[in-house]
Amino acid sequence: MTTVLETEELRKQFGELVAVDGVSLAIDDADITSIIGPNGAGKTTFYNLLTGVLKPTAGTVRLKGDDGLVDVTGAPPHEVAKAGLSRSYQITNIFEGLTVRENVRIARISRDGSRMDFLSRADSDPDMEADVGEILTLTGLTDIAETPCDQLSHGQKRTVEIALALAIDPNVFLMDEPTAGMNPTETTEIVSLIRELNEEIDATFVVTEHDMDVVRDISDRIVVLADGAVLADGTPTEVLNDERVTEAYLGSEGQ
Amino acid sequence: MSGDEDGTRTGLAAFGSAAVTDGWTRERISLLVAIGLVAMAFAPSFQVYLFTEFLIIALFALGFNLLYGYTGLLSFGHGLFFAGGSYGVAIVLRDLGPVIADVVGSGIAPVVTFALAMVIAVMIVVVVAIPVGWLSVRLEEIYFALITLAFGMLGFSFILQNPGGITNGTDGILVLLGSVEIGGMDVRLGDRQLYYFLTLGIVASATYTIWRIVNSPFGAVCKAIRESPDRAAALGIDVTHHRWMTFILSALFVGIAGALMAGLASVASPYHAHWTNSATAVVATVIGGATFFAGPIVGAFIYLYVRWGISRFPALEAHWELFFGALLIAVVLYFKIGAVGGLLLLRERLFGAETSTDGGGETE
Amino acid sequence: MSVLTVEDIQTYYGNSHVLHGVSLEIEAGEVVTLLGRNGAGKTTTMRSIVGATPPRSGSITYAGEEITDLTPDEINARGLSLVPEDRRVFPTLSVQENLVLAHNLARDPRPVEEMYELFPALDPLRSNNGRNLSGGEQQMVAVARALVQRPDVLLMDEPTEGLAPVIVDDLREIVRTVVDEDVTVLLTEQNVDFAFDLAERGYIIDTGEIVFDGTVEEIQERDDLLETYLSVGGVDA
Amino acid sequence: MNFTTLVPLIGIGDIVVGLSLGSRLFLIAVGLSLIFGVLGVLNFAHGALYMLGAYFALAVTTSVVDNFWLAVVIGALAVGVVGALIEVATIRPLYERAEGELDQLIVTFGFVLIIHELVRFIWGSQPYSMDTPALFDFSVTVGASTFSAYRILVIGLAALVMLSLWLFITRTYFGSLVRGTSSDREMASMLGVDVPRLYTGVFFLGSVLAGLGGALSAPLQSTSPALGDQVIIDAFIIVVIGGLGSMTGAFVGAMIIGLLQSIGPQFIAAGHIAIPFLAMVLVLLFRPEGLFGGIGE
Amino acid sequence: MEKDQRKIENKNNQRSPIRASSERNSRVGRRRFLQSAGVVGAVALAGCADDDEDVVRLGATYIFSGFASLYGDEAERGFEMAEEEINENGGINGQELEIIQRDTEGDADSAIRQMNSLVEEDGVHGLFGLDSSGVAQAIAPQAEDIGMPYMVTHAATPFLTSPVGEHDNSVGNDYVFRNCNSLAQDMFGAARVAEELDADEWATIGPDYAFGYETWDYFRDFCEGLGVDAEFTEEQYPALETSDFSPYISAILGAEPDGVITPLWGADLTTFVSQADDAGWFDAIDYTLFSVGMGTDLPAGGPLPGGQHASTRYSPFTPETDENETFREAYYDEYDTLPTYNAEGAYRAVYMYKEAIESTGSTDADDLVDAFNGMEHSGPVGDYRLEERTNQAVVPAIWGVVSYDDGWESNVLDPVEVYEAGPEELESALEGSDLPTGV
Repeated sequence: MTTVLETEELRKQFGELVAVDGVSLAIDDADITSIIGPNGAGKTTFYNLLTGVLKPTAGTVRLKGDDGLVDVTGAPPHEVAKAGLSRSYQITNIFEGLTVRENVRIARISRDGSRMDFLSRADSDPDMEADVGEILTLTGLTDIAETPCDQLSHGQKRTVEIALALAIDPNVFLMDEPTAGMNPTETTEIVSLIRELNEEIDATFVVTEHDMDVVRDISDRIVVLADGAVLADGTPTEVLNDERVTEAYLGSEGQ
Repeated sequence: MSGDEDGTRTGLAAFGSAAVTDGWTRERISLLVAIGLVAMAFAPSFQVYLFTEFLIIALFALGFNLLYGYTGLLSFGHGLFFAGGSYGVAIVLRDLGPVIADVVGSGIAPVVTFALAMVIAVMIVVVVAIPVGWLSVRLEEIYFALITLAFGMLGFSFILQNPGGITNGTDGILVLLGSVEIGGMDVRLGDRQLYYFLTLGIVASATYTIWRIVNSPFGAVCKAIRESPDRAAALGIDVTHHRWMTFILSALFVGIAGALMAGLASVASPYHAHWTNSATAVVATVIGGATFFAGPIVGAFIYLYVRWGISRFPALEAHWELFFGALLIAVVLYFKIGAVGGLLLLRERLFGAETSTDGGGETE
Repeated sequence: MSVLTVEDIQTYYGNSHVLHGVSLEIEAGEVVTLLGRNGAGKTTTMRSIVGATPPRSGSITYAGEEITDLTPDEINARGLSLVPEDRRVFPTLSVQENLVLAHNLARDPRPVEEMYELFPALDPLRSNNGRNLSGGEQQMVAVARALVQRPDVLLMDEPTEGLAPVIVDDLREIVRTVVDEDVTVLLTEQNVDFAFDLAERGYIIDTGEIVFDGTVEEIQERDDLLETYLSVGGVDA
Repeated sequence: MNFTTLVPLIGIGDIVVGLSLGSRLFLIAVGLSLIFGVLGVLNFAHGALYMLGAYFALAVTTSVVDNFWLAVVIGALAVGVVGALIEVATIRPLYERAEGELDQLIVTFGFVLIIHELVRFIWGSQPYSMDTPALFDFSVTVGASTFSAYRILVIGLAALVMLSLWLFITRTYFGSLVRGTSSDREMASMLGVDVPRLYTGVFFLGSVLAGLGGALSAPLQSTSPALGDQVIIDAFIIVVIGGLGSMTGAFVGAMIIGLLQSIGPQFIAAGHIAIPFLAMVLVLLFRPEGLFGGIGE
Repeated sequence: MEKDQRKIENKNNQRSPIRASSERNSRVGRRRFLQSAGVVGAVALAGCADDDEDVVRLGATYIFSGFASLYGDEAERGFEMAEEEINENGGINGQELEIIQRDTEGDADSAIRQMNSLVEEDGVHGLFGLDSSGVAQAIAPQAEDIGMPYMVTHAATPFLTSPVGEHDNSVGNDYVFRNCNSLAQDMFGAARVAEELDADEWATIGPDYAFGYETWDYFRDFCEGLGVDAEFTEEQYPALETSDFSPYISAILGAEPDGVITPLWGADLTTFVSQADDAGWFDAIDYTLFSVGMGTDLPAGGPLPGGQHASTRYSPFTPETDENETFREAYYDEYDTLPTYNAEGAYRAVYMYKEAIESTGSTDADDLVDAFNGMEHSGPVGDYRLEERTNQAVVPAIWGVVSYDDGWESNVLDPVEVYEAGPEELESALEGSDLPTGV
């Protein structure tokens, strides 16, 4: 097992508030790691630190590059993305005014480095179109490929979100509540999609999720964050039977 | 427009027959537009002038909209690049005209000079746009609008100060295109029809290029940035850098428009850099509809022809600002997505055709 | 006789269709909970009722009056107050100003001082600006700001989110006190136990549709519902 | 430029001039900033409203009642009414629009043209001058410089307006409504604030301030339809330097620009257009939010 | 307290702006409406304008919008009066005269578009107007290009009537004429005034554009040419539309000149005078020469302080001819104020076209150009000719002292001095200077 993403003593403070408090984690290649924790535990801030949206107060983030781990601490989001970290958002963040195909194509263009090509037609590269088609097939979006995204249902938008993350062919996928707001059928589909990708292309996933079924179902490993720090870390069986975790989730109900 | 015949002739013939046989096809419409544009040259002389000016303003607005409609950045200082184009041409013609005449001989000198002046003018614009854009794209939304306004006005005051005597201060610089002798005939470069065809050729090519750009991978990324800059960044797109590149491209096309204006109006005026001139592109774009490729063109048409229409009626002309202001307000209030949007909605009502608010014109 | 009736509302965000015909009936003095996972449409339902995101079709009636197309301030003036999910304490206003603002806008408000008795933790923070409060303190202000208006209907969108267990206990007591004064409450929660403690009836919403309604006891008995719609079960229940 | 003769000139007189210029600019900038801070509207017509203030005051003194103070008050209030009408009729429908900001900008730009033309139609293009109110119609000489006592009055009034506005916004209940609504319009509405009415009220207040600035300018400066054209650009610069939405910022920014315009030309003959814009570029690049924060700060 | 008295005088002068202008506008408005109705009709007749031989059409291009629109408004009074008079008296050669006005917006692009439209769409037979020198310089080659006479009635730069090639900036050609005095003629007069005044040190405060700089250049060169014993100390150029001139005023006051020449105009002049007054300017500086001060600012409400020197391109009282008196009285009846030079220039331009058309019996552009070249004409301003070489009117420079006239309820120049400013005078005074005379 090689480490593809590593944080060391990562810390983020907003004024008095310590949102992330010295998190050290090493994510292994081809694993699906779930990060869970109650609201306000620092999951979103942790994600923002990993992806370069926020600069950490202290600590480092390293990503697997061609020659071992590369320090990307404090790099802007687009560089982190290029270094191989792709994210999907908890609150859907896609290019609403464009069609599904255009959305995916843009991600593919970004990966391709043809961003500065301003004279050929965006849809003229057969290799790229084939790739885009493949991603659409893989994510089951082919039928609605030409629909503008602002006319999609919530579940479809979530899927586009994942398709975008997928299209830049990253080393690590960060998924912030990929099933949020989906109905059971859609959830099942997303879960099997993640598992499929994990098995077929050995993709590494870091997932936050509220739905414990999903967590139990897909995780190779679970990390529990509470108050900005790692409360528990291990296999699903270990973590889900940890008393501290139960407490953290149940709050006063445990008493 | 004319020239290299043989290969194109068969192509044109095929195109023409397709146009005639297939009903309201794209070919047929294009052919009609092309015929209309050529026929325009034989309209009354003033209409040729006005239409030439319209083409220039349309290019101005199209260049502006590359940055606004496609990348989401509202510039209030594109007059700077318009002035860059007009002054570039004026200065080259004034200071290098004689030198060039010495080199190439006086016969074709005006043509060579003007061509060279256009190229140099556009280069000057790009050289100005590089640092101005680099600084400006660090900001977004209203702040971007304000910093571009400030840069535009800095350019305006620079021109007024007449540094080293190159800009001739408030008077601006006269632009005299001269004439060439072809087969014993004296052909004036500034001749209405000739200059119309020249402008038409350049504006049509530039418009086609902009159309290609917005439909290119580069343009797709622009649209992505417009929709969601942070999402674009998360996909590995350097948003700031991409905006910078768009800024430069946008300035380049505006510079071409400015250069053409210098030739048409025969003067490079400091007011080309003034914010009120920058506002022309903004207003034309808003009137036409920023989300449509053709929006700025339609907007420029309305802008210029309404102003002209008003001037034809003394009672209106005496208070044209009143009517123009009222028109602006009416368009903004009653045409939510610009005149093009309004037209498409009308078409939808009449023919039941499907219309989407974005990209109607840009992908068809 | 229901005091608040939501009938078959369809609500959109832009072009995105969020609520697909939601109907609710709440009787005066009742405490009703609306349950569902993230993104199911709970918040949108609340926002539709208070006029922040008016439905495109369907109707909402309050005390016999159609309020579907009223503006949020008009609905507030009829006695409906919302504690929004994201608290939305005015960041540049002090705690006192936040409360006074709400107080002065209501027809028949409670005295502001009463709020400090209800939330003693806020007392020393009177002059602190909203943005300098912790999440829990903000939540208290948000609840107090709604209560000070002495609403007839109190809508609370996930009031326990981010609160320490001790404060959740306090909040439960406060809501009970309020309920005793014949206030009608509509409550959404992810913390189902909090909801079950307070509510008599509940609706379960999923992808913008009501999938179940019944008494709290009925819901509690249905493990399948809890599993499927509320991600409750196994370890964290 | 002869520096030796100029340097000793920067004395009280220049500072008084700079501050009085700054005071007039403050009155227009603070209204602009207030409207932007609460409504999010960049009101291009604010300069035209300033100009209207001067005309209304002139019209009152010449045809209604020859009392300067009454003219200033009536003029300012009348401008407020015009502003409120503009807001209700043409800006209110645009708040919910996706690209609303630009639409608002164009609409207010349209009003610049309309107000210009109406003023030209009613009063003609010729510049008018207004007499200094008798009470302040004397010159003050300090050292080498002589200036009108009226300038001191304008400075005092601007400071008074700043203080009252500050107290109004930070200390009163209505002020807290304004601050609350500016930070979270929807929440304010859900708590019972009639937001459209509050917006109209703020637009009215901002317009009154512009009208007051124009009316107070009338004795210092000639009144012509173009009075507001330059001023609105100065006001934009001030608001950017001070911070969009900030009253303190508007005050400090106005005084900075006033003093720059008063003292600057004596050193840099060629820079009077460029200097303010240069200052604006620098602020935008290094502190884009301006020197001060938002409403009430 | 002489200053205070002046203030009171000015206060008395000031008529109600509301009443005065509403009277004027209701009248003008009605006429404009009728005019427009006529043109709507004309347009409806499918642009038969060119074939309509019964009408003589002239295009009037002035600034009717923006900060300089007062010039357009003044000119409009002049040419409308001429149009009415001529048509009431049988028109031009029996043809009706129609004047079409267009707004140049003070901008070269617009001015050129309007000019082209007037010539090509309305078929005008001649053009007149232009306030801005910058615009006039841009228009000049265009007028030559389309071969249409252009009678400039206001723009004052000498380069406009200095034939191309004489100086780098010269744009004069056969088609551009000017019927009012130029900046060079005006400054010649100013130097003559300076010659007689007890002032050694001179300064200037002028608008920050070509007009401001050229005024100072010509003033200095004329003073030197005429052997005036003068030193030139301080120059200040505030931008157009400056709201506070005080810093510039203190700079000038600091240099302690004896005399100042200022070409400030319009709203800027009004602002300047009131602020200069507050700063004690008129106590500290012996002589202030207002070079365009008696232009649009002559009327009753104008700001010029009594006792100072001012020039005008036309004086309603000089020369004391019947022609001038008739014009003055008619104008006063119509507009309730004395005519400004911009009104007179526009008025006279129309009559110059009338005379040219009647003398040649033709409305052909080239015939008109020939008629104008070297034309001798007489108008309210007096008898003058257009100089053949430059097409510049040989009109005198008129300088005088501002004083209030109770009878006219207006500022006038009294006493007034007229300085002949023909080519000979200017050439000899400019010997050694590289500035062209433009005459």
